[in-house]
Amino acid sequence: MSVAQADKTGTDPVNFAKAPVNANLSADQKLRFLSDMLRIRRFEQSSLKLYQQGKMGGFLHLYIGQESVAVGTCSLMGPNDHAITAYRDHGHALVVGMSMNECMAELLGKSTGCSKGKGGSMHFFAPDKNYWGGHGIVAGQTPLGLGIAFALKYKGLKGCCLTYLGDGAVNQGVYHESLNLASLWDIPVVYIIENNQYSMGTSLARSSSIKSCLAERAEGYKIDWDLVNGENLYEVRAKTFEAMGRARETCRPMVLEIDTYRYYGHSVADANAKKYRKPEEIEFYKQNHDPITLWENRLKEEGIATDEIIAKIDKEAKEEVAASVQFAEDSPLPELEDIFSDIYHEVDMGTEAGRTGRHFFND
Amino acid sequence: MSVAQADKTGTDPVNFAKAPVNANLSADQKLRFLSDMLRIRRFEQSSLKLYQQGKMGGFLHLYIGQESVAVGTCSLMGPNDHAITAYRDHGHALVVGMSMNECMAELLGKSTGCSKGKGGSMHFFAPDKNYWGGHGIVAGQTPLGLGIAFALKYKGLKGCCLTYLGDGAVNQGVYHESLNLASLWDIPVVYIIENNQYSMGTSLARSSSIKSCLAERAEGYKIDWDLVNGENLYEVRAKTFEAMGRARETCRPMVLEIDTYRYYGHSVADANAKKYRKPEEIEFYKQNHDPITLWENRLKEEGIATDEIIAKIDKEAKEEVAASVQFAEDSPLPELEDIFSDIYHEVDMGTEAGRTGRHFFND
Amino acid sequence: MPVITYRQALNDALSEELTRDENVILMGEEVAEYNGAYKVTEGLWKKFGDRRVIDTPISEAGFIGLGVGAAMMGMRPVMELMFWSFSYVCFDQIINNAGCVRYMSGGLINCPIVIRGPANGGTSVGATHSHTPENFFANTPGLKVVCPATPYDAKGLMKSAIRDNDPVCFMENTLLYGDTGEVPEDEYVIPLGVADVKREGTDISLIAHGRAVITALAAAHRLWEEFNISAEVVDLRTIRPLDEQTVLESVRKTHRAVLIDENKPFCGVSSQIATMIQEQAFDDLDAPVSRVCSLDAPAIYSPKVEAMQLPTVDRIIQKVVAAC
Amino acid sequence: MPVITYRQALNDALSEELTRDENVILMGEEVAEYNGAYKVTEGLWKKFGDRRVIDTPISEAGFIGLGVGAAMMGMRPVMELMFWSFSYVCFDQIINNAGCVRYMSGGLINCPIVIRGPANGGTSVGATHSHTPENFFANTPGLKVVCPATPYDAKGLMKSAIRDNDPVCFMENTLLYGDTGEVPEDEYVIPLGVADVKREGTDISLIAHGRAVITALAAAHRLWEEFNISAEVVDLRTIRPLDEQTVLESVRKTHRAVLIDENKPFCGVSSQIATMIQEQAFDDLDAPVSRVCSLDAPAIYSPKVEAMQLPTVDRIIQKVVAAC
Ligand SMILES: Cc1ncc(C[n+]2csc(CCOP(=O)(O)OP(=O)(O)O)c2C)c(N)n1
Ligand SMILES: Cc1ncc(C[n+]2csc(CCOP(=O)(O)OP(=O)(O)O)c2C)c(N)n1
Ligand SMILES: [Mg+2]
Ligand SMILES: [Mg+2]
Repeated sequence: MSVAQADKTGTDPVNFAKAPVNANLSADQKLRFLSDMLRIRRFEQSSLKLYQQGKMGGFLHLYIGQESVAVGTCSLMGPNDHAITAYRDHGHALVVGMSMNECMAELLGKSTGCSKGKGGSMHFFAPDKNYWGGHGIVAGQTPLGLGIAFALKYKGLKGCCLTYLGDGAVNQGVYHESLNLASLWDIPVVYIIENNQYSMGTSLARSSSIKSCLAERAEGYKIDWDLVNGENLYEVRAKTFEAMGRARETCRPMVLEIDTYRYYGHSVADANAKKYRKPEEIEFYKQNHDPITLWENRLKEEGIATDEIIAKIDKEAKEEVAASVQFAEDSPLPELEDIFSDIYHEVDMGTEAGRTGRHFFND
Repeated sequence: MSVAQADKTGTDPVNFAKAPVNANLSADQKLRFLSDMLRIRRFEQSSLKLYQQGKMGGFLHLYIGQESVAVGTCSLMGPNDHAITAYRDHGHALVVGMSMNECMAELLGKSTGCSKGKGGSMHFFAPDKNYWGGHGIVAGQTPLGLGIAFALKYKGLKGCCLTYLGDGAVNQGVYHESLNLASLWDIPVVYIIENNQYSMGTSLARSSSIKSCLAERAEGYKIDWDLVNGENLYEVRAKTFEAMGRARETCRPMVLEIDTYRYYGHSVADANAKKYRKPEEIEFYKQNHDPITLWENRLKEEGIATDEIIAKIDKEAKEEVAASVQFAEDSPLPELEDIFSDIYHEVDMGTEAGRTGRHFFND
Repeated sequence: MPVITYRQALNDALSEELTRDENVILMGEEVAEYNGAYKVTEGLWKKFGDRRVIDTPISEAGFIGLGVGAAMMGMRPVMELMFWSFSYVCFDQIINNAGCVRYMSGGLINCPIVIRGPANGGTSVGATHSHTPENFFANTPGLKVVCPATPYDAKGLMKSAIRDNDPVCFMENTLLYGDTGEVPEDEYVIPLGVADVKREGTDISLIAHGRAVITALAAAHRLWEEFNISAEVVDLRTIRPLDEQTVLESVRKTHRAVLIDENKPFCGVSSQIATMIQEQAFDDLDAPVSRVCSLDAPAIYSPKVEAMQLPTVDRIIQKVVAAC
Repeated sequence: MPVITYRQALNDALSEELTRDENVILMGEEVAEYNGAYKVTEGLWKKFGDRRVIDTPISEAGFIGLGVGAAMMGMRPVMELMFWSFSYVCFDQIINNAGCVRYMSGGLINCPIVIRGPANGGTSVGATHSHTPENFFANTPGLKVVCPATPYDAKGLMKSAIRDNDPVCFMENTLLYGDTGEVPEDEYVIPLGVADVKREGTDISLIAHGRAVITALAAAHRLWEEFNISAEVVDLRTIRPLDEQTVLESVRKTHRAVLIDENKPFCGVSSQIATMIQEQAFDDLDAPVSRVCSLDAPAIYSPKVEAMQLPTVDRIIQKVVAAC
């Protein structure tokens, strides 16, 4: 059933700021959210430049336009809460606390990258920060998030796993298998559909047949669901907090569908970025729904931020990015022999198991 | 939306016999349904004996108890209607018109079998009768039925594909992918969930988390669905006819969930057949819900059948079965070289493509 | 003869077969309105419309299964996998339904489907997007596997694959899409199961498929220029059916073979070729058959390093010099 | 020493490891209340309860993915596939998530999962249920593959597989579950990557894995009795990591090898072994390495005929006699 239908306490549009999880926020915390959103945007803007300079390979999926989703949801993570997402993974990575250095170095394929240059843009990981990536196969991460949450419950830890997927990913069967398992076994997983309305060049209407929304499919599995206006940081936090709380306390899963929008193409290689979406559409979102601008205005209204403060925060973000670019550029590439580490744990550790028998079959 | 909710015309429980598709049935047709159900049951009862005599290998999944579903639904197939099911495929095969001879011979692995002894119990096929099998991988047939229906629409033929699956099969992701595609593209497929309440030893409650029923998951895809009491042949036909009619006329898919029950184990090899279900439960169904007994009583009430007529029909069925056993026993096994035919069409036909390059790599 | 790209050659083949046979349709993610993630289907949606060229949701198991069902009904679906790596989410549909339905029906059904898309490493898209499963599908009796290396072969083989009455896995390469070559304007087809000697030689046979053929040709050139070694380059073109004769004739002439294979080594295509050669040409061999495969690790992202993970001209030359 | 079945040996290994390590759980279709489709997990649900031994819906991609996620968190899930054939509906989860997550995370994550179940033909369950994908998974760096032939090996290898910190594909055989053999009562483990000479011989090496080892031993017996040929039988036991040394030592001693492999021939495990032998023991070979594989067709149902589709003692003897 839709939570919105069920019970509106604390989720009445006008009240999101008053929701407990938002009401007690300090000015510093609120400014931190702005800083985090700006850090994501600035990080990606220069990564785009580097890509265009030919300093990266493969794919680069930019998160710009969706920052409020990662910041709003990941800012709620406690010590036993975990997160896992798809290939559009830079935003979540920075919010959970990964350094720009390790992330930028990964983009440039350097050995100082978070994945030692082996994963690239789609594969940022930080298990020490409860961040499990970064996955390239559409919806392939959806049962992994389920398993992470299963382990939490098994170990008796009160936590949940935020498991992100896109509006196109909902049509991979494994997501449905995961929903049934989550509900059948009471697994504390919170699925977050980041609905940016397109899967590559395909609009939601051309890829999904739905009743009223994508999250509603959860009904068939007796899973609660809710719709979230992603441009409103307070709403994102209020509704996600509720879902996480229920998961932690009752182990019940939930599906949140968060409306958002990406400004750039599906990936930087997307040649048709401005064909399947009218430039006016993109402009309209930038003008009226930019999550950063909206949050800045909100903070100004609340008297927390001034143009000066905002400029200062932005300047710090840009400086952090610049430093990370420098770090990445200065970092060494992996060596040829590095190709053969990080494949088998036993081999890497030089255990007896890792030394017994032939593991690699190079001519 | 549930059709039952939407509109009850012609589907009001008391009226199934009066539904157009049943009202005009001749006595012969009604007796034919009885004969078809008895033919399935007698066929399978002796196949069970043969299995126990060690004359078969592998699996034997008996349909006994579910006969009214195959008879009720397949009896509605017109020239452009097709059917495809899983491994519990004997009943549908006999109703679409496959001969007992070719079916029994297939069970014994004889070259006179419908699949020349290459497919076995799980793989009966008769494309000339619009019957596409017989598939062993749970839910693997669900997108195939979609493709058959897609081809019908593409060729401009007014027909549909009855695509059967079990209550356990609904938790394979590919079924959900198929539902989305069917609705998104208006494909005339009718999914029929034969809900016999168990997938092997697992009850529905232990395998599926649902709101009210399995078919209801179709809601999330904007697909109409309905529940059917499988023991009532009139109801099965009335509701299936409605679904097929809509599919033929509007190309809209539908999901029907037909309640039924299997008397025997999951397969004859099911060692626990009487452990996960109380013998009383099985007895209860046999006593109160046997589709054949219920139909016999109905025909008696209608003055169409007498004990003599029923006995005669049953006798004919048994004789047909006995003859098919004889035929199967007398038939030859495939030759060793037959292992290498029916793999590549081009090779079998001796075309140039079939003669170019090496196709088989036997030492 | 006109010189066109590998991409254009495929596009022409698809366009000609769509025109030729009403039963041919194209289906896949972004193949229609988007013109294809790698533009192989560019312009075909405009030309043939919604009915013939169809965009799908991200449901490979669902739409590949749909294609198999439609093929059983006599259609000739040409299904695009944006990457062959994504065959791993529809593996069952390809192997069990496309590959086994004819056998399990005792020959009552055939399945004239083509599944196509790129299967290659070397583009820094990471381990999950760089799989080369030609060995998996060629392992499967009932399936056919084609890996063209040039525009000419790509067009002629695609037309044969579409007209073939059995399921064909057609594996392209994103690094070859831009390569150019002569392709006749007149209609032609290349039968499956016929290898092609891309360069004649007398001292050693370099046997390869797909992009490895191009690498082998570059190596052969340098071997001649720098080492005076005359290398023959045999392009398998199709993996199953396999043209063993051409391979054996070459080895019986040169008495030496190095196999170039972008597959991972363990049970890669080259392991089958090596096994076949040593079994059928044992006495003709003056040296063991050796291999140059992708380095045996998941595909590494780091672009410069990944370039060294695939078979390189230098590694081929080392092997050849060692064998001669 | 007690004589127990292959099934019981596996059951004992699972029970001991469940007792030993709280992080070990069993999960799969019908593994708990039903005691396992093939009774390998019999009694374990009663003994360890709902929390440790868990029945799943028919959602392989979902629950194998769940197991991978739980393993990333430090659990040691032992996942049953009722048949390894069903790995084709969760192929992506096994190869991309279990197999690649360590690499793509630069070694930050490891995945101590065991995926187990039977992988064999010969039981008339038809083409879709008779797949033997050890070559597919062993092709994949990041995965390990184990194929035990005897109760003793099954127990010792299962315990090592569960304690191993990398993903292990453990492939059993429904035709071996009832086989009996001596298994010590005291705790023991068999390291992965160590082959076992199951019978010593001097004239020819028969190299096999899984049930083919049993067939090879029967052939070796008759070869000695009837032809006075002394055949050595090498059981690979694990496919990856692979004990090449033991294979090469045997071949260097006998100068001849016949590979027995229930895999399909094209790129089957034996193609890798043959390639390795001819490359590393070329000068020691007095005859080409030859193979006896499953006949190259989908598994036929007809029981008597299917028995001939797998490697038989007669086919082995023919090959050996031809090679000697
Ligand atoms: C199984 C699979 N199929 C196709 C792809 C190629 N692909 C990568 S992202 C993508 C679109 C996904 O869209 P959505 O789920 O909406 O996420 P978004 O990119 O909008 O964040 C596609 C088709 C893939 N990576 N994996
Ligand atoms: C992908 C896959 N997983 C598991 C199996 C083994 N299996 C065969 S039938 C079955 C139970 C299916 O139950 P249901 O869908 O309810 O159909 P029913 O047998 O009741 O007709 C299982 C688990 C299989 N054949 N395929
Ligand atoms: Mg999207
Ligand atoms: Mg059932």
